[in-house]
Amino acid sequence: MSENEKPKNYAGMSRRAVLAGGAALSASLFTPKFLRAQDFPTAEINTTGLAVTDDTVTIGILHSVTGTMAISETGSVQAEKLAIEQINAQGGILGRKIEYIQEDGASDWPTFAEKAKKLLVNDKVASVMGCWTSASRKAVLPVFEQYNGFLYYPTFYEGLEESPNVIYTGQEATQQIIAGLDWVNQTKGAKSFYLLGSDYIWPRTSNKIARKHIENFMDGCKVVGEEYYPLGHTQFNSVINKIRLKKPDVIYAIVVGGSNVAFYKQLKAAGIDMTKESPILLTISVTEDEIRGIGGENIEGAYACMKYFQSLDNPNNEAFVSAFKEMWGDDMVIGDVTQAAYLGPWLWKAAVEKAGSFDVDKVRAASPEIELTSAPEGYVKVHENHHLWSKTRVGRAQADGQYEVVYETADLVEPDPFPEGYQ
Amino acid sequence: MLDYNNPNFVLMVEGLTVSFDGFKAVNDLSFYVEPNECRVIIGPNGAGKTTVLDLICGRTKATAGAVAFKGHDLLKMREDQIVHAGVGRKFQTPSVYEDLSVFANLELSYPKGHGVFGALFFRRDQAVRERIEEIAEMIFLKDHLAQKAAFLSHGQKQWLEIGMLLIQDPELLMLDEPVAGMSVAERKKTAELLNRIIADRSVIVIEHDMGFVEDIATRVTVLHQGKVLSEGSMDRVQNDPKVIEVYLGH
Amino acid sequence: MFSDYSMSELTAIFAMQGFAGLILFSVFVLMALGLAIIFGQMGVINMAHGEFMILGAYVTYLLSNFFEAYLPALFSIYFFIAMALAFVVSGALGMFVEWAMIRHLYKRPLDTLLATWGLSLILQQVYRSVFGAREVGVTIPDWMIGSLPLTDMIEIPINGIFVMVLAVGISVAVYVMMYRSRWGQQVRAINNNRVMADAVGINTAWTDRMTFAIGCGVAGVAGSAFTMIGSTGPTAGQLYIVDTFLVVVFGGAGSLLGTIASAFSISQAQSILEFFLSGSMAKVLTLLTVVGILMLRPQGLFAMKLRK
Amino acid sequence: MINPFTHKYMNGREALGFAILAAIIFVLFPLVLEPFRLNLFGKYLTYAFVAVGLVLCWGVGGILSLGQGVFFGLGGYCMAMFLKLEASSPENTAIQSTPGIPDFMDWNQLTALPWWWEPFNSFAFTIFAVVAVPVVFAFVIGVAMFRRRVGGVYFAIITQAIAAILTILIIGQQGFTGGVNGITDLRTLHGWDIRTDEAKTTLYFVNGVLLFAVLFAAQFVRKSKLGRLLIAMRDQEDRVRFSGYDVANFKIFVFCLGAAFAAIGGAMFTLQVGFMSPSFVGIVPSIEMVIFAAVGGRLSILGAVYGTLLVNWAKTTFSESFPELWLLGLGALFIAVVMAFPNGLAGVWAEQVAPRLRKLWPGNAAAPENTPAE
Repeated sequence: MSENEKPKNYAGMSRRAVLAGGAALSASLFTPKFLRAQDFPTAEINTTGLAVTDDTVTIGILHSVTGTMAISETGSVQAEKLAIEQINAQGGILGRKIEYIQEDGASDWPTFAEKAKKLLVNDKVASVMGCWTSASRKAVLPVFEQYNGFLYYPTFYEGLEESPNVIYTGQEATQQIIAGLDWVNQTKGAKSFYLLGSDYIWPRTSNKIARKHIENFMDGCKVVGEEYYPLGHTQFNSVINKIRLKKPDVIYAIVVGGSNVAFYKQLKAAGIDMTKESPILLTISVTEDEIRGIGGENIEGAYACMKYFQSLDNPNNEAFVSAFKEMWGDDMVIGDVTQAAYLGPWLWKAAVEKAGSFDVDKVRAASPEIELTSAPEGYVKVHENHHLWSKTRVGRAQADGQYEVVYETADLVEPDPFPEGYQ
Repeated sequence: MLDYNNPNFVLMVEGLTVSFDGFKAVNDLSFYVEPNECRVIIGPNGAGKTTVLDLICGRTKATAGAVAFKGHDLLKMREDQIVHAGVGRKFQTPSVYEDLSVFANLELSYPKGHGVFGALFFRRDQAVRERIEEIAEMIFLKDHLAQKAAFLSHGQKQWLEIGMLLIQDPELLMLDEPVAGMSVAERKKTAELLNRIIADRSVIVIEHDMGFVEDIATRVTVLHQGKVLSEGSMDRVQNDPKVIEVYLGH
Repeated sequence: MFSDYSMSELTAIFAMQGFAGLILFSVFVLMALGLAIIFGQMGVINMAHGEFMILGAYVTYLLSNFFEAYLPALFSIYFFIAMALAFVVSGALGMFVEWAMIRHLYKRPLDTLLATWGLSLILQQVYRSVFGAREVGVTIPDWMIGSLPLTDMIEIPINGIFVMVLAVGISVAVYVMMYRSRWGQQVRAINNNRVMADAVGINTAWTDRMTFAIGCGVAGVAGSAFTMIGSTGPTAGQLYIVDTFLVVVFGGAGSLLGTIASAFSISQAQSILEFFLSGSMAKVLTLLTVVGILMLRPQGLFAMKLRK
Repeated sequence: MINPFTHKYMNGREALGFAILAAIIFVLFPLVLEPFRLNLFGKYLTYAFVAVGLVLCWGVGGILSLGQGVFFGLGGYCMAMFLKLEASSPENTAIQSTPGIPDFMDWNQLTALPWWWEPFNSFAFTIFAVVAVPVVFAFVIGVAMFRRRVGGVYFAIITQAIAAILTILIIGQQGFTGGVNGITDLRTLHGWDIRTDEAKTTLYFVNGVLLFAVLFAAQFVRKSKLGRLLIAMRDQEDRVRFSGYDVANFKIFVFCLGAAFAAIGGAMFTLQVGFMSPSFVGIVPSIEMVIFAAVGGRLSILGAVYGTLLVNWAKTTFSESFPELWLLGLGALFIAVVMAFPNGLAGVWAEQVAPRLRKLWPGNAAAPENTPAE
């Protein structure tokens, strides 16, 4: 991890600058309440023996920093650390500084379960920011439920889950899919869709929802192909030929990891110029992070459906992006999940303060209806199903690796992890 | 058509042929071995001597021909089945289990417990021990039973391998250069050993050492380019002009 | 599935699909050649083969950055320099690895497997520490991207042509080296009988080192070429390892022609299956067929029948 | 030198080695480790089953399988299927469109339990299947490969490919297998909650007892004539064949035995960890399991257990404090164990430690297990 993991200016002169930046940010955006620790006696706000002292509270960060998933999870770790830093600069939570214990899931699901258990049982952390893949979340879920821990999970995912011990700060599948499909249908007149994905649960579930929506809710639209390639597959010329044969209006791609890079490079090499929009490429799996590996010039013109893009034009986001770059380096890019990870500590802070307690049961009870006006993506709110209300946005990839936001839903989209009519 | 049950011969080889990518290492070879005969096969390098043994014991698959042993069609059998039928084979370079003791080497060759479960539940009983000691005595290794085979001399390894065959009491024993690398004294002892062994069985030996061949051979077959060049008693073969030409000619 | 299409459309698709098969074939050949040299000629199982490829890819990445920053005028041809450099760098690392590790293990092929697996882990971590865990984007000169329209409907990817030309070129070079040069004779002599080769005055130690280095160097070139079609990250090398080994083993170790024939049959099978089935099932079926055939014919497609 | 005329199942020194390991597993660990760590060690010990099998297959028999994860996984999946069915009672799954089937099936529009899941409602069948399914699978592979005399490197590469195929299949058939997430959220075994600390401690001991059963079985094989035959086969396969043995049968047997051991480990893994996923089936875990055996000493049955414990403990410890160093360490370990310590811990013990101990404490030195040659 080393290089990416270490704050660029941590050791150097500008640590103060980071804090100042954080403080400035908070002063302008996060209505600061100056809470003093002595107003909240430890015994009262922590009745379940969590790692809370008179001036600190310990939380866990649980991501992969080694193994194949380290590529993806790095940004989340960075965002969570930034949020913690900023919260501390603002005086912490209930007057207590946040300390964190970071554990490495090592891209290995039992390790995630093992480390989750360590964090909850040995370290008694008050909450955990962590996990990225569904598999790792599924692995830790029983641990969190058994030991009554509280997890903030940042990734957009397939839904079909609603745990009392998890707050899902990313989108469940319908939030990411439906608005995008409607948009491409209404503004681009797209009628036929070719669904493509890496072979595992998220792309399959997402494509299932997409197919139901296309077939049942979009007039005259149809799916002309659907298929999956093993994770790590690097040869897409055959499927590109099939796509040519079917001539879909939209290629709906949910390819992940190293396959992503191969897919877009080969698509471009095969003469499918995405800037010509024939066919249109719509994806839900490529954030700014992935574009760095793919190369902006190879994906220019593709559309992505997310809730957040680094280029979002609002003051919250400007402050967030500059603080992030200040902490981690100017060459950093921020993707959808990174932003969602950043929300975790803030949502927890808000919930703890609303509950006036670190006790998991009280935080849980306080969580629904928590609002964050200061989120980089704009206003978000916690639904009682533990997911976030958030807007869906469509961005168009540029050669410089950023997205230009071309559409956003007028209202917040309600999270619906068990969508009726889509199963 | 070969009469597989012809009682006059222990081994009948007819029309045996094998080709490697077109090269015929053994070409339409026929010979017959009688009971209690010691047949020595000689021939220049590359004559196909070792290949013949390989073909008989199933190590190499023949392209054409027939090999009959006591009513069995050896060409249709697996190596281990051929061994069970009563054919033993010693290799050119001594191949013994170097990591195991002499005792264990002989024990593994003891003809009992050859199935998976037989081996798993094999007991080292009195009969086994006595037989092993008997053989060890015969091959001059009685005092070396506890030794790791790796520490034996080259000649001793040759003997051990012969012993490993003897313990199975085969009816046909095939020895590929049994005295290679032995001292003169060891050769003498080996010749003695072979003469004792022949009493109960037939033996095919490949050998270059003519003195040794004279000591043991009942009959000699000379191979050349995969074919029989000459066959008969030592004297007859030695005086055969074709043989002389091959060995001395050009 | 074809009833809805006109004849010309179908022709175009089949032409392009045939081309896709050829590209896959070239990719397999490039992946497998280095390994075929090392495994086939030396009997060494190099599990770090993928990491040597990625080293070539990283060299290309560094060079692309260098040219972008300092020699933008020459950017359009940097790729050739990068491939040459990838050969040298991977080859040099290969030479070092042979010296430090492999030469002690020639009699223990299964142990080379474990040791080189260890090496692959180390290299992965080194890449991660140096280049970061994320994939890096390698900028490809413009002329190498895009496609050549042959007819209205048939378009041929330029990088595909490039990979094919490269595969042919390297195959010929390796063939000449192995079968037409004195050095190749020595390598094969060693492969047949090490002791004898030593005795007749072949410097076996040096020849081994060069063979290993060249195998790794070819892997580096392959990795460099793959920046056009695949990803460059610390763990990307692992994606190739199973396919590569199967190609070499299926072809029959020790036979260059076998490797090429096996790359051809596996790639065509996979490419055709992928066209008619879903990607995952195509992959499973291809692998199963290869494993099945290997069970029936363990010596591979083209192994020579030898006297034992 | 061992007396060649006696043939004992276990000599005094080996017995002491077993006793010490038993003391460590059954007394020391439960006393000094808190439940969380104990469970962790229980998980490590499930890998030891695989490592012991590898000692027989690879160290003794010379057959290197890079697909042991397949058998570990199959055993684990069989157990997971039973537990998942129990966790998916119609009451627990009332919110699904088809209650009574596992949740992942419901998400994948399955409306009935696939027929091949049905038998896993029975615990007796499951226990049988845990061993039988992997063994049958190993038998098929073994017959196909060893009858055709595929060995050595080729066998390693083909088993590796099989591991890759099975992983792709399990991930691709997610409606039937749970896909990449695996079979998760396993709760009870015949109504007994396996997630509590007490249950995990109990399972730890069950695991320990099973491990010892496997160790005794391995010791029996090792000391039998079959064990010596395996060594003989590894070094002089032709000689064994021409001593009248059908070599393939012995290889098939030991490969199946290794598979059975791995499968028991897999089932215990599922019970103790609470889920099973394709990430234990693939190439990487399979190769890591080889290193457990190699570190312990590829010829030493007890060494395999120590090797497994040591590597996993190091992995947990290192990745807690220096995650980036772990891969370097693991890689270096692979190389070191091949180049410098081919006999692993057992070799170091027999060559370095034991002689010194004996000097210090004459006549009473204990060796976990001695080096092989008999």
